[in-house]
Amino acid sequence: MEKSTFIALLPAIPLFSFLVLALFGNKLSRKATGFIGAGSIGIVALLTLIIATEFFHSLPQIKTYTVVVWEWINAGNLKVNISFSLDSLSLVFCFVITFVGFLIHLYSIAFMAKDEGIKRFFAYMNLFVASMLILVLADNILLLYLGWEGVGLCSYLLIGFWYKEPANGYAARKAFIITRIGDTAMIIGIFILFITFGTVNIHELMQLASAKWASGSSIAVITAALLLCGALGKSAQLPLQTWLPDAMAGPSPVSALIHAATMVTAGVYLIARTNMLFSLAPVVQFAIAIIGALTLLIAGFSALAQHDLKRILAYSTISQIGYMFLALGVGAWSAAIFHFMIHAFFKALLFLGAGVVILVLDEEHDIFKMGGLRKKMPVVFWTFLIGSASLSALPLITAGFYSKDQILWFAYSSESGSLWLWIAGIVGAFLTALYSFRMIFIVFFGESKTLPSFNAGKLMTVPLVILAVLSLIGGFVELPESFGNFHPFSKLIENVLPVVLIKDIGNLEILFQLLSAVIALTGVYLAYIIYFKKPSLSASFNHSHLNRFFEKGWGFDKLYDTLIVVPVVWLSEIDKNDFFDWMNIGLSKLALLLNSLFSITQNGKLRWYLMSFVIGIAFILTFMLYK
Amino acid sequence: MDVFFYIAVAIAIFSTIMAISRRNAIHALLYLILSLLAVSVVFYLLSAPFIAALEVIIYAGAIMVLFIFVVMMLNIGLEKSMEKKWLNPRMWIIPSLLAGILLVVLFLALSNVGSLTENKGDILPKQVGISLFSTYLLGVEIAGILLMAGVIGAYHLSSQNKKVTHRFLEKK
Amino acid sequence: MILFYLIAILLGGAFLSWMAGRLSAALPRIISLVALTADLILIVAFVLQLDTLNNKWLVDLNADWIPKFGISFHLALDGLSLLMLILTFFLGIISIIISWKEIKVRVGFFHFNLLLILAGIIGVFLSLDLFLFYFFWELMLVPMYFLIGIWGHEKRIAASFKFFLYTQASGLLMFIAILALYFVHGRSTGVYTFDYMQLLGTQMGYTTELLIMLGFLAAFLVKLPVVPLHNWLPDAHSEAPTAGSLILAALLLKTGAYGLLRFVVPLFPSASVSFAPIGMLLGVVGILYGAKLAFAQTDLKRLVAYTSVSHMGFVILGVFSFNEIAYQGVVMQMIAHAISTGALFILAGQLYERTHTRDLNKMGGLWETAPVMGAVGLIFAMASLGLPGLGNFIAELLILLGAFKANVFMSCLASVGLIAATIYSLRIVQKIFLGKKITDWKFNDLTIREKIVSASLVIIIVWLGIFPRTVLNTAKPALQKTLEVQKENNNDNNKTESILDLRFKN
Amino acid sequence: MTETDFLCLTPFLILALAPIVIMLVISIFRNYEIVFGFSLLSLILAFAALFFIAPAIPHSIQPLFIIDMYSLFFLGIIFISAFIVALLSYNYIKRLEGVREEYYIILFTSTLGAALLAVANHFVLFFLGIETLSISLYILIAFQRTKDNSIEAGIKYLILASVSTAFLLFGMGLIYTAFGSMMFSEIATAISLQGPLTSLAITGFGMMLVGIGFKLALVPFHAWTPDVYQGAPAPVSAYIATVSKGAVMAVLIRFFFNIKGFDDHYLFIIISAIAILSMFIGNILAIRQQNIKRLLAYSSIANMGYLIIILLTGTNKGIQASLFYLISYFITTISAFGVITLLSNAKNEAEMISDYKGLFWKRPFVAIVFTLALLSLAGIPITAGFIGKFYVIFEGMKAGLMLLVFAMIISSVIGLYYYLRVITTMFSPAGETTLPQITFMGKFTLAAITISILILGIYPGWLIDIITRFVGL
Amino acid sequence: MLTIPIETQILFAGILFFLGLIGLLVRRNMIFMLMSIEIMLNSAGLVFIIAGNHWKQPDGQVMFIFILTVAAVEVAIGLALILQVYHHYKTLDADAVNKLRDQNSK
Repeated sequence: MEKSTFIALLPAIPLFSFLVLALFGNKLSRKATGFIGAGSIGIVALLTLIIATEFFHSLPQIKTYTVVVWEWINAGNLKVNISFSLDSLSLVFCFVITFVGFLIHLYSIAFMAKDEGIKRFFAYMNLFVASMLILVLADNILLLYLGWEGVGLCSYLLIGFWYKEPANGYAARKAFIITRIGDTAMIIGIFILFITFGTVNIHELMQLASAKWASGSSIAVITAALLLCGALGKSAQLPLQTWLPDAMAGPSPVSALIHAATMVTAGVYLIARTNMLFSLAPVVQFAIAIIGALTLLIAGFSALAQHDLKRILAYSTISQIGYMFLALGVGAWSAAIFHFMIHAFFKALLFLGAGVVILVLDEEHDIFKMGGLRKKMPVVFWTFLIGSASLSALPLITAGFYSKDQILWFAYSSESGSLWLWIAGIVGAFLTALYSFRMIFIVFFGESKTLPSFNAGKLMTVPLVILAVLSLIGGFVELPESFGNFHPFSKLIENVLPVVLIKDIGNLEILFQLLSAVIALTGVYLAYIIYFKKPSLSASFNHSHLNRFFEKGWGFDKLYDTLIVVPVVWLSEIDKNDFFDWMNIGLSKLALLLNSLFSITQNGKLRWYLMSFVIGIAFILTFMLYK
Repeated sequence: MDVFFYIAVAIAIFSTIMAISRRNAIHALLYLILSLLAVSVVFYLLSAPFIAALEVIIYAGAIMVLFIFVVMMLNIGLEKSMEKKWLNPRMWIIPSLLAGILLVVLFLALSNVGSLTENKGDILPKQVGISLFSTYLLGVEIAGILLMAGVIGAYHLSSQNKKVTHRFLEKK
Repeated sequence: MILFYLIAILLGGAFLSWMAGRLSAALPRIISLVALTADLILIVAFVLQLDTLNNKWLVDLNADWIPKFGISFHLALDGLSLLMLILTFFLGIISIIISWKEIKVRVGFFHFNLLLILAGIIGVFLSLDLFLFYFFWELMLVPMYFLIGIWGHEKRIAASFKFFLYTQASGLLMFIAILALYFVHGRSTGVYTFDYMQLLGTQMGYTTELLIMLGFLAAFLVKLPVVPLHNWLPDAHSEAPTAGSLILAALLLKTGAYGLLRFVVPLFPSASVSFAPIGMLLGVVGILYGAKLAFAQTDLKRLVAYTSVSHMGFVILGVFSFNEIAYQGVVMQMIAHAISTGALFILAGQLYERTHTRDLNKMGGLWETAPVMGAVGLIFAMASLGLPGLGNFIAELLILLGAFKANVFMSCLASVGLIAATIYSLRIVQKIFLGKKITDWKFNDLTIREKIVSASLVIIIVWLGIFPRTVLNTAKPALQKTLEVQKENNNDNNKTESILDLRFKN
Repeated sequence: MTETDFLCLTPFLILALAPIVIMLVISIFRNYEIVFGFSLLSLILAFAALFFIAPAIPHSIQPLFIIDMYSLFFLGIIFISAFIVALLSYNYIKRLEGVREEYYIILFTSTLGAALLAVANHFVLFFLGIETLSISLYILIAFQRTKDNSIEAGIKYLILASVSTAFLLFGMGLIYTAFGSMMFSEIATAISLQGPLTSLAITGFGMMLVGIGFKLALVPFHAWTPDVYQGAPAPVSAYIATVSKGAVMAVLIRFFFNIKGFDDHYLFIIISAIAILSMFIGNILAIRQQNIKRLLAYSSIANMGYLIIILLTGTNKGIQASLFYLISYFITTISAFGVITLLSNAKNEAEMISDYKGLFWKRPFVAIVFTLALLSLAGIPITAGFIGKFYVIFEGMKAGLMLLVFAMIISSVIGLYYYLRVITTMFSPAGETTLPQITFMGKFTLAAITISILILGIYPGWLIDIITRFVGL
Repeated sequence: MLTIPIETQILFAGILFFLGLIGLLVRRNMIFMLMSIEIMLNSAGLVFIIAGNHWKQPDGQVMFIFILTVAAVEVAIGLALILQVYHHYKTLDADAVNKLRDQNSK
């Protein structure tokens, strides 16, 4: 068998197990369900490894594997295949999806053990993995769109997994609809691409675009902007970020997999994938950087004000993806991907950890009702600490430091970078450290307020530990020049994505690194002061309006409510019964009116009839003679 | 001769007006007979002596007698008070107006005729007879059938029911 | 002759099942099932023995009917009609299966009407004589009217009246237009005929062409329906019995779309082009307005009915885009919408059978009671919002893409419909299956019979989503020919006559 | 009188002799069945006679008669309709109390009147025919003299018909004054010699229109129709709706086409207006009607409105269309009234729509017959009415009468509403009403009519060919 | 013989005709209505006589004879019916005989 056909198996296996679970789910035991659900992902992870090995073996020569599975659409000049292609970019994503995914699946077996919907859960999860793999492996943009929507669907299904609570359903729909808004813009962008170039193959499209479109031409800008809209929706960036915090209504493994590690970074993938297009539209690319910067700040502040453990993580996710966008915006492609990978490790870890906390505290989400958990669940504490440290980019030991620093550096140093972007990044980094350790101190230190009802099993802690290790050492695949100058990751990525262009500003990287390390540490220390040493400092802030403003996500929800939701609902209410119906009612009224009118003449009186006779003949004769 | 025509016309119109406006049925019928007689004079003047005779005999004679017979039979005199109520003077207005319009139309139509020329000569009753029994023979036969139908119908409709049910009982 | 047999089998089946209705209730069901299956097998067998699908007319049957007026009994089959035929037979079978338990009274007459409607529908899909076409077009109405009026829900009478009057009024306008075309053609060539093939490329003045086309449009747009003319649809759909709603939504509406493709575009090449902006606008308005109303409804069937309005907006949008992609999309939409909306109506029927209500506010949390039903509902809600991987996506994608070629602005507006579709489709799922349980209904999940129906529909919609080429390749030659004819006749227009010349005396 | 004359008069002679024979029979002994049988036989004979005279035509008996293919055709459909009405009357009349045999005598005289109209070529015959028909109809309408309704309908019809006859006569008189002849053909010649119509002649035509409009129940001379249809015995209503109207239509077409009335601008407008008014007023009046007989009356007003469109086409093809339309209208109306007749009994006339509640489930056969009849009236395909309407619209459009055609279409949609109302009532859940059993003969007749409705609806070609043979191109 | 123009003669007939019409419209008593009809028929016959005299043809008179016949029959049947009406309705008021009418008209 050709090695490349393995690629098709990647999405096929989880899809198959999804089918099995969906069709025969009720005949399977809970154990078998978990086995199939997690096992299939395990196999895929293994397969990814095999493919990766193969890939690395032939590295210098072959950059892309492609496999055509079947002809999908053939209409007019639109010819689309179900076909996958694998390059290093996809490979990184596949790796994250399958490995992190596998760990999360493993974790889920324990996490969902008592939930009656476990079969549904695993079915959806598997479907998600399949869709996500399709997304990253698709060799044409329509197939990518298929995966794109597929993950959206799974996200919807899993957010609303506990369907009995109407709020969950609301959150799920919100997520779907908001991302759908972005997707619609994106599909229009796809239309433009197809209409202009007559193909939907991403590779060809990019070639043709760079050949035919002038840089900065309006069509390129429009197309790039439209695709960006899709990415913004999916990756929960400004102004479409509001769905993600609500999406935490789903089970924690879902948050970990979909709303932290993989799906939300699809936007990053899309932009990276179509990077040439964005290079042709520098305005849009710069807008990405700005959006990223703004988002990371806004989300950072919001995270600081949250009470709900998972919402903190959610805002943190938004913020971190903001970093990735910032990186994309300044053309630091591989930095973005690097941060994506590291982020996947530590954010999955954090979510899983949070999941354990919440689970053992009987669905307690409020961090202020937790506390002192350090002793009671040491494994969770340590892994959570590692995750938070990585998130805060504590220097040297954490992977997050390497990835984030790279972004910060490029935010300033790349050709389109600027000081302002760097300042935003560094403020964000400070905020990150602050809220991360706010979490740690409030949840794990201090006096305990709620007692855990049981201890988490091995199946849950092992993935935590693995992820914690990855969060620590993951960063060593890419070391800055000032510190080891080891770049296998960016070399890998640069097979596909362009190299970041650096302004000629001399070797200041070490300075920036030091600065950010200090900032991160300051953040941690400040958190220690405010939230542990002198909680009164934070308490006063907790009730301020500003805090509430931050907590409500800067009022975006409210704004959208008044601007969009209220008018739409109003519109649908005022004309519920379809005012066109009045046309019919009017006509039938008219007919009935005429009927009653004419009916008067049919009153049975002979002389009336005679009168109508005579009037009729009078009219006829007068008309005929004197018209 | 024209004078006679106008006199006859005047009488005819006058008596017709009287006929349609009397409350008493018998009076009205007598005026009607007068009107028919006047018209028969006109027929005579229009070189139709035979028709004039027929008018007197059949119309004024037979048909009107039939009327009088029915009026007598139903003893309509009793309903005189009703007639008074029915014959509200205002009720004349609209019908007269309508008929007036039609008459004006007819008058105008006639004034447009213009080129009608008068032929001289008479139509003798003999001619009428010959025409009736040659050209229009089939018409006469049909008229016979028509009369037969009339007779049967009049018989059927006027015969009383043997079984008398009260009309209220007949209702469904 | 196979085409004639197809119709004859249905007619024969119709009368047989009516007669059999006196004997037992099961017999008519079996008879109609057999008749439809026979038809399906017949047509499939016929297709399988064909070498190629590339000829425009796969089979052509032409016989005199009323020669004095140039009316013939002309039936022909091409890829487009073939698809519609298979769809009709398949959904016919489905509609019989779903009525198995629902219809308890006057079973014989019910099946009589059902088969008669189907006969009318396939007649419409096959006729190549305009008079015959009109004949079948009207033939569908009466049995449908009976179906709604006898076996429908509470307000069935008003609904059936509305349905009948709307379609009849518009149909008569089309009839006038057919006659006008006949005369115009006869006058310019001396050949008085209703034959489609001969009427193609009729020379006429622009105004004449436009007016005649409007007559045709009236009928098709009402059937489709397009927004200001759509009022009959929600009533008819929501009041009809499940099989009735299914046939209405899945098949009857498609006759309108078919008519546009088969008649309006090739017969009136230049008028249809000049009408295109209005047509596309109507489509967009339909998409958005239908979606808006769908969102506001609390009656499940009514909601689905309005989604039909919205989805059919895509069809007209595609038809007036005049390119192959859009047309392929239209064909896909016809089929995918038939399956997905049909399935939703079936779902509504199943729910009604169990809960005796269609009120969404009384439902909620039914997933717990009926997960399979929920899953099916979910899939078709997803289909209806155009989720990739399901048939509707391909349809809407192709239509929007085609429309984008023709008119960027309209296509972008129409894309907003995708968002709107998301809103209402998710509302369906949420209101019925998710959320808190309001009532304490206890009922069974789908029975085996219902599962088979649902499963087959799910398989088809997924099949359409991932193997759309089955449909696309079949319809391709027919659509290409249509476009060719349209383009050809559009070029040589020496049009001098006007509609006023229609009056003539010899 | 030549031999050919006599030959050509055979159908009329049979029609004239039959009532006399019946009278003689009655005078010996009254037997309903014998009279009935003899009547049917005579009608069949009269019809058969048409085939014998066919070779001798066209033949005219100066000045009154003209017997050509056209009149032969009308004679045929008049005889057939009369035959079916007689057939349907059997039970209905039999159930009446008192003498009943006279019914058939009058049926013959009225048929004779109608037949004469079909061959009339002269005002005298026109007048005599119309009067023979009317006078017989007075009697038929009021035949159930024990019933208020019957008598009331009779007197209303009598007075209105007499007035209309007076107008007709006055109009004829004026035309005679204007042209010096009462023969259609001579009037036509005179018109063509004189040039444009004088105002006297136009006044005359206008007044004649009253008489004809009354008989055809065209607006504004329509008011009697519902009352008379309701009051008259059901078969008689059928007779009025078909034979009487058909015969008048026959003479109207002949006269109108002779004088080329469609060429006169004002006459054209007047007739268009009358047609449009008839369609709309007829249909609108019917929409809330609860009484089926009245409903059918209104429907007939509208249908006559559709039919006179044909007058304005001014072509032989138009006449063909009108003939087809008439036939389809005849069988449809007879079938509808036939159902009413068969479901009525001496005490209870099945005339309210509510009487038909649930008919579909109680008497499926009758209900289907009735449904088809109503659908045919509405012009829905597979029924004769559809082809009839198609034909009329076809010829109307060919002649460029777009306004009329559109009016026809819009009003027929209004019309559809009330037909549907009746149908809906029939298939709504069964009501309480008990309905009489239907005889085999009745069923057979209805079945035959219904099948012919269907045949004409599905395969009308042969009839069109026949009509073409009779009227020529 | 008369030297009166034919227009005047017909006008006379017309006056009689419309007088009859007025009578018909005004009177509610059916017997009077029947009488008015007779006036109208008679005046219509008068037109034929006038026309026949004008064209010097016997046809007008022949027509009159037929009209006479018909008028007689109509009167006979009309009176018979009026008798029946009187029996049924106990009135001769034409307006009171209105059982047959549209149920939704007053």
